[in-house]
Amino acid sequence: MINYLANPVRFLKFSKVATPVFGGLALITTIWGLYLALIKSPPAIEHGQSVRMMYVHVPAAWSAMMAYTALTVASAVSFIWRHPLADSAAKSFAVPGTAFTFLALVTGSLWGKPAWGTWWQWDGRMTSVLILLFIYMSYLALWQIIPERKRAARLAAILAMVGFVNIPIIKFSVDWWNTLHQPASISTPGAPGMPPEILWPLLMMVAAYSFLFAWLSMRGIEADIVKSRKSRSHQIPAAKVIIEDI
Amino acid sequence: MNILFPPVKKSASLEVAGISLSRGDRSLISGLSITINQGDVLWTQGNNGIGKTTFLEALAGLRRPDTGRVSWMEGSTPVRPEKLIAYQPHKSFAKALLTTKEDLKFWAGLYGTMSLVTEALDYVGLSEQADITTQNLSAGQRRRLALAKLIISQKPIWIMDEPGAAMDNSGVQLIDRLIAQHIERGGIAIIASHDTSRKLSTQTRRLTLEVAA
Amino acid sequence: MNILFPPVKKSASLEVAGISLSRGDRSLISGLSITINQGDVLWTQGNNGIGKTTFLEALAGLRRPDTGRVSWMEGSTPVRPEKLIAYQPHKSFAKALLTTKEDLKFWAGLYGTMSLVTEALDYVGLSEQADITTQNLSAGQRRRLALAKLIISQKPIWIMDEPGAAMDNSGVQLIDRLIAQHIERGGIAIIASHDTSRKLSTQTRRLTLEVAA
Amino acid sequence: MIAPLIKRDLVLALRSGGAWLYGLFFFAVFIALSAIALGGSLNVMRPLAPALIWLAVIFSAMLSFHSIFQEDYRDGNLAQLKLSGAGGLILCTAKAISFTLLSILPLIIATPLAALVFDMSSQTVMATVLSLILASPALAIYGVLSSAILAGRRGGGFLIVLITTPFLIPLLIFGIEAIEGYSIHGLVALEFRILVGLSFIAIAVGLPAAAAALNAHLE
Amino acid sequence: MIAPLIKRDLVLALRSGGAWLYGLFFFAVFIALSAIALGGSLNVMRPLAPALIWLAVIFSAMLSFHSIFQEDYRDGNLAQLKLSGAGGLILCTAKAISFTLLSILPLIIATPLAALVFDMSSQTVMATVLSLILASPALAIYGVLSSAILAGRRGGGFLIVLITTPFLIPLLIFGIEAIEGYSIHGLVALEFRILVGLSFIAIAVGLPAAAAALNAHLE
Ligand code: HEM
Ligand SMILES: Nc1ncnc2c1ncn2[C@@H]1O[C@H](COP(=O)(O)OP(=O)(O)OP(=O)(O)O)[C@@H](O)[C@H]1O
Ligand SMILES: Nc1ncnc2c1ncn2[C@@H]1O[C@H](COP(=O)(O)OP(=O)(O)OP(=O)(O)O)[C@@H](O)[C@H]1O
Ligand SMILES: [Mg+2]
Ligand SMILES: [Mg+2]
Repeated sequence: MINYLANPVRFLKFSKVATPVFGGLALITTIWGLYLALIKSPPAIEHGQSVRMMYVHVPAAWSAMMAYTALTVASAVSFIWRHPLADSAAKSFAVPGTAFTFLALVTGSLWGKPAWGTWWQWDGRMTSVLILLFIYMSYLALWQIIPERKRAARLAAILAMVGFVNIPIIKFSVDWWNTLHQPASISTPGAPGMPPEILWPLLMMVAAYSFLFAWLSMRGIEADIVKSRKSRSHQIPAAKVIIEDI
Repeated sequence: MNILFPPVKKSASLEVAGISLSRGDRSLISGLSITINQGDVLWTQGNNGIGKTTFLEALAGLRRPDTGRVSWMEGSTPVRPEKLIAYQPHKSFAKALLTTKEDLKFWAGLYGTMSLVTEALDYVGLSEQADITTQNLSAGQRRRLALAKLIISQKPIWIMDEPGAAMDNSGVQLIDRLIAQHIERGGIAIIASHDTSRKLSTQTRRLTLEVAA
Repeated sequence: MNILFPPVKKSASLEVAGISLSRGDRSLISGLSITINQGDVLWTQGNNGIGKTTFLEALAGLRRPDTGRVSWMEGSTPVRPEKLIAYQPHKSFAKALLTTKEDLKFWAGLYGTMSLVTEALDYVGLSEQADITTQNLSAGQRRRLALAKLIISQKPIWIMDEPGAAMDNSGVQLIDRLIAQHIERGGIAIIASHDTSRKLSTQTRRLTLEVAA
Repeated sequence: MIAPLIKRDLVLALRSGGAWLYGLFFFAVFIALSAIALGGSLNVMRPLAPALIWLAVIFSAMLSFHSIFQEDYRDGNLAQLKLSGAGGLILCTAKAISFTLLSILPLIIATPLAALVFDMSSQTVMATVLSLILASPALAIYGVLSSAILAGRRGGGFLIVLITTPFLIPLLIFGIEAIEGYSIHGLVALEFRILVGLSFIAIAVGLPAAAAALNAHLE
Repeated sequence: MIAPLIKRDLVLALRSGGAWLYGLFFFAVFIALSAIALGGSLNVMRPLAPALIWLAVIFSAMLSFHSIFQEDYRDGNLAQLKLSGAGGLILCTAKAISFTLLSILPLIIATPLAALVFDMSSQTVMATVLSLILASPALAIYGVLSSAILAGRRGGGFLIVLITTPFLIPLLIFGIEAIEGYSIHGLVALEFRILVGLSFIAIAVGLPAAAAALNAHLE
């Protein structure tokens, strides 16, 4: 499947169908999820109405990490096989990834005020998510400042792979540092679990974010392919070569 | 002088198979193939901006061709370009704050040819400048220092980008003499130049790049 | 083309009175006097490292002679060198991140000759490269850009340090044509060069620096 | 004459892939790391906030000082600028203005955001911003001066720190004190007037000195 | 192969008119200005001292990062080094070593002096020095990595700050905590082991990544 799609022409053919599908699914799940989250679900006992922030915050945080993982995989493929499609993919994963990270930070900090009485604390999780934002930003900036595409792709891939060490740090920071932030309760196997009226909207929002991510990435890849084609089409012809003995 | 030019031990050659080169969105060379063997001199000519420097960089392994490949051969085994290539770029790459001799010695240290340093400086006519920092060298003296680095590298393939620029007459003669001696011992020279190409060995060729119609 | 070479308004000249120049502890030129008048071409020749560049820098007012003095005259009044001199150094001084056109426009803005930019680029053969950043120019293209800067400066005295280095044949012809047109309109050209000096005006002189016995 | 010079610096900065943001990033990282290092508790940090912001500005400006003339000197543009007739004073003024726009202004704009992190009172933020604005001519001009003195010296960076520190210490001291002064006397606080005075001294003494230093390199 | 590379860096540094002292001066100025900005009372400063010293080290190292490969890239030496057969890994190791010697070691030596200013207990000084020594491989290697990624980019400086910050924050946090840990557990404090671990990760991941980045520039 991946091998098949690795050809840009076939990829474009595939994405012509897939992109609108992802877009549609994103739209439906977002509307449905928001309805469940904001209207249908009950306010929490300790957090009151501000619990609704969870439905935006938690999936954003998860998606940010998921996007980074995808970015790392694409970067590894690009680095090892020098595949241009993997470059486009990596670059396209980074943009929504940055947005999700930013969203997680903002919603977290908006939630922090009612929950802990402060917008910001330098605790392990917040700090490591802030670091994730820095890494995403450096990654995108690197693409910007290096004009030669192939070189930019390789260097950005290296940065992305090294930066992956931050992901386990985010995940386990709550266990390593003593901290304000909520330890994992949903994503821990065997945990008591949440009541379904909270779990369902959450899962729906997770689905919405995932489809959104897929849709944005596909559009990014398509645009990138088209752009690199266009620049190749305006060419002065190559020089004529004459080799002779003297 | 012969300690500067001992015979090449293993014969080297360079195989270029259908390479295409481009810069930005401009394609410069497309589908070029050529084999360069022991004892060859190849002059690369063409107008400003046609792609000579870009081509030489590809031959030196400093630029990956868009398509096609360059193979560097020692006998009949492919090796890494580092084993074979010495490259003199447009810009001399002397460290401004080192003296001429220190700069040369550093490279000799890497190549394990420390014993050739004094001799090489003398050969290119920089003995008097040995102890001034390279930032104070004149334009031509800088190019001469770069020539000395070719010598001490003791590599079989020399790639030279307009070695004659900013050189006086004796300098141009020096270059010819250098190349001739290098070929005689079994080396290869690839030169980009706007001067007329001179026959410096029995196997001298000219590669001309021309604007396509 | 004539808008690029309008006649010089006030005649300029350059008086060198017994200057001595040295670098570090090396004395290069001692007690040199020469007067250079409207319509003069002066070729400066000599071996690498003899002191040509150092001499030109003194003429441009960028280096103070140890003894003696250089006077820059407009008619018969001495003026500051900035009023008269345009200088093309060895190294081209284009800003790496500006495009060719932007770089030229910046200087045109300072000189108040914005209307000449497109024409000048065309004249030196860089129209196609107008929109790529100067870091991507080839060696010869860089030198051509420096020539365009001489033109748009509209200064009467041109000082050129080896303008022919790294230039192709058409480039060398371009330089000759440029100098001839500049002389025709009443300018002065002082050129350091290793090529043979060519007679480009009725008042062409050669200044040769040689190693003293 | 001055406008194209400033414009070129701005274009080059924008073209440089964000190099002009260097100072801003350093500012942000400085605030962030200081907060982490000092333990992150707002109670410890709130009283230190104006001082930390002032330090961040001083250091991040200092970092950009050495590059003011360096590039132009190295690539031969400074000599050409001299020949173009743009005098030293014009050049230094242009550099001071573009430095202010590119390297100081972003910091001043970012200050209210940094203040958020420290939970500063809006009055203190006002006073901090004001003190920075009043001090910025002096900051820029001493940078231009030291960069002009050291243009083209390889590794001038460390000397820049050494040369500018004596000039920047009074700015730092009065800048921080002005913030306190504001809470008592408001805008007429003595320290504000001292800052203005320091900026005038910089213009009257620092700019001509910088121009002279520049000319000394080119003859 | 590695010795001549290190030797050249050292000679160039000594020849550069003191550029290698840049970091040291910055360190000193940072300590001095912080002391001034924080009001100069020992009671306020003593508890903050380890944090301030760590910050000074991190910032002054950060300042020197961008120059690690910049000059060699610009003047064409990096390409020539590649052709000389000195592989990326050797080159990066050499640079990390010379960076440690030139830019970190002087700071570590200066730390006891800085401690004097803050009137730190000798035990705390010991712990501070130790934490810095253990962290220095990681500090140097992340510098080499970011400089390798950005070699030759004009104005890469600001990105250096951005790229290295994520890697330096853990060092800073554990470095400062190690100093506290030492007062309780002595040398076996968990944080010391974490610092050693971070340095090992840097060697295992950072060095090869830096070598790969360097090669990416030259192909
Ligand atoms: C800017 C501040 C914040 C940041 C950067 C942040 C970041 C994150 C991240 C990265 C996760 C995913 C962790 C994982 O999958 O293990 C997460 C999950 C979560 N966050 Fe936050 N957060 C912030 C503030 C808050 C606040 C104020 C609250 C509520 C009081 C909160 C409640 C949660 C909850 C309940 C989860 C789900 C944990 C789980 O079961 O996995 N967060 N946050
Ligand atoms: N990003 C880019 N976009 C478009 N054209 C580019 C780009 N980068 C380089 N070029 C062009 O590619 C060519 C590179 O040529 P190269 O330096 O190999 O020329 P050359 O034959 O060595 O010329 P010279 O004799 O002047 O040294 C130049 O014409 C240059 O203008
Ligand atoms: N500090 C110094 N000590 C000794 N000699 C020096 C010093 N600085 C420069 N020189 C010498 O002064 C001379 C400067 O020459 P200049 O650059 O003017 O030569 P040129 O005639 O332009 O040569 P080219 O043709 O190579 O450009 C060189 O020989 C150089 O070695
Ligand atoms: Mg070329
Ligand atoms: Mg010269």
